[in-house]
Amino acid sequence: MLSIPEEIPFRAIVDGKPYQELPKDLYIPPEALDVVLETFEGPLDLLLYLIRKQNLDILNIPILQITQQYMQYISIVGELKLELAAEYLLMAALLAEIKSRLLLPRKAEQIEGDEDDPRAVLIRRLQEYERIKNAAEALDELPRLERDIVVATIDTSIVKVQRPKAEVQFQDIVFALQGILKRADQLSHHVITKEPLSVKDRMNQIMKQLDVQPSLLFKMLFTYEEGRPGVVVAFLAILELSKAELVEITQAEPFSELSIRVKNKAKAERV
Amino acid sequence: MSENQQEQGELKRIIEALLFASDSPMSLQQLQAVFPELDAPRKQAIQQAIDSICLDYQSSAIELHQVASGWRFQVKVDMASWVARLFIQKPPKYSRALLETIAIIAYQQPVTRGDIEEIRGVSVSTYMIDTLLDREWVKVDGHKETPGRPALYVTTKQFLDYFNLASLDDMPALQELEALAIAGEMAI
Amino acid sequence: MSENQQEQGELKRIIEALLFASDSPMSLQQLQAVFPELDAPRKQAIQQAIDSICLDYQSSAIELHQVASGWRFQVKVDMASWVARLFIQKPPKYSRALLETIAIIAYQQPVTRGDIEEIRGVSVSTYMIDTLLDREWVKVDGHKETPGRPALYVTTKQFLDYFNLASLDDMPALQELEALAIAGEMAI
Repeated sequence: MLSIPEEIPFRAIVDGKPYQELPKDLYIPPEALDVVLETFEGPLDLLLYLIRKQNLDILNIPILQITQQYMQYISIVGELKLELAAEYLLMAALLAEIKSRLLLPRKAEQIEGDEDDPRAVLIRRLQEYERIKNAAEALDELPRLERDIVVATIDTSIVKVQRPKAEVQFQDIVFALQGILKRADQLSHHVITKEPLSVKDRMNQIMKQLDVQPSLLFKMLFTYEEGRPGVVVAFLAILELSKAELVEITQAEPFSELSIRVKNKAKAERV
Repeated sequence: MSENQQEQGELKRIIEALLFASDSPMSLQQLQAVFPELDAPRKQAIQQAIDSICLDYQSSAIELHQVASGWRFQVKVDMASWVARLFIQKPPKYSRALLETIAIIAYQQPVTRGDIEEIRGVSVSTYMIDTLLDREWVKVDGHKETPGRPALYVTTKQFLDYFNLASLDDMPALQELEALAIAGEMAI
Repeated sequence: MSENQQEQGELKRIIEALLFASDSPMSLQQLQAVFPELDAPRKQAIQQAIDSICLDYQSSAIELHQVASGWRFQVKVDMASWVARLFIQKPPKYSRALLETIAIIAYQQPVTRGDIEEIRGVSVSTYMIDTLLDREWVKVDGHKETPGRPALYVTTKQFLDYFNLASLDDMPALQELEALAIAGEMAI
């Protein structure tokens, strides 16, 4: 699981190590890169774009090729110092996982159903997303009020009756205002929880934890309240630390718990 | 003209007047409720009047159209470009994110915010949900019995009215999902 | 049908659509101005179209009627009692969005539409502002000296009268609001 192949450029996401040149098979013109995050609605949208751009069959996408393109794309976005949404990193981790699973030898008797094929899950999500994406486009084309539909109105001033006006208690206004305040309150809390997760910060955090306790169980480095993006960031941080040879990942025996240990105390001070 | 026909002709004019005068679409029930209780026409008679009015306006610039919350007179769609010249303000444009979100709610309802995020693969902002609630395109319809009891969102009649639809069945058909048939061998 | 007749028929439909779409009566001049300058019909042709529409609606529940500022469709006099029943029946209800808008204007005046949008977190429709202006609960009181010079809205005396308040100071103090203002959460 941890033997992520070297060519996956996680490094660029973290510290923006400069590339000498742009990858040749990148399908997005470099000048368009600064608008990409606004252009795509998310990682699924980007993947669909990469697949559709090359006329690939969604049911049989070459995972290796698509993974490489996706990684190149997000590493360049990372390099341009754009805040890369955690969702994009999550997808990168998923692709890496699928790729590594495909590289592993499989037991002969293990005839997997579609549900167990990691590609099947991804393909199903891509299909479902594309369906909604198309539906949203179709919805946008329906005739609608304010754009294509105008209600026919006539004058009714000859009707003598005073049209009743809406009755409002001042209390209604106070309630309405309290509603706004409550929402504003929730919104401000929301902003705090939505603070972007940074791999670099997480690396520092882990090293600090290891300062106190030189060896930690792998699972202790994850905060499940942060959800999947948080898990991905922690995972990437561990990989980075391992790659930089600041920590060591060990396993006492097969299938036992992994633990993380400081590898070089002197070097750690410099992170 | 028989007395019956005369009555039906009069009913038709009343229905026509009411539908033109009302600010919002009117259902058969709402039309019926305008009449004195003991003298109210049957819904079938009102429907007949509506059918007849629809025919009358066939060659006109307006039409009687049925949307989710009832019937309304509206300018025919082929006149839209002319009518648009009357209005200085540009019609609002909706972002892809918003359209995708409302599409998910419309097709998969009831859904939680988490369901929407799962399908779109990105987080859904509070602002977006608020905008949809504010426009009264969606409403909260109960809570899911899972941890946190997240709100379940459904679309409203106003949403259908806005998009000129009479029911959810009139939404553009979702494309079929192609069956997954991944070969046993997983090529890389 | 000659080409000329066809053109006149098309013109008639456009005029009909415009008169139904417009909120206020339209004069021949205003109708003419809707067309591209080089392609505008002559006033005489527009008048002909109007005459023809008048005939079409003779047996209908509405009529095309000329008032001082132009032509408008209106409900026929003999239908007035039915329309009156409709209006009595349907006292409108203000939406949450509208109540929030008036609340913000009352407590934060003077405010621009942008201010209201910022506080509510969603866009504010023209319809809402128009409803409040119509009701004479708010009025425009100058413009903010920022780009676009947006209108500044304040509440009116009628607003205070309706709620039986002698002055704005009589509004209940909202401590939460003050707390939030101190915390700088909202641009006040």
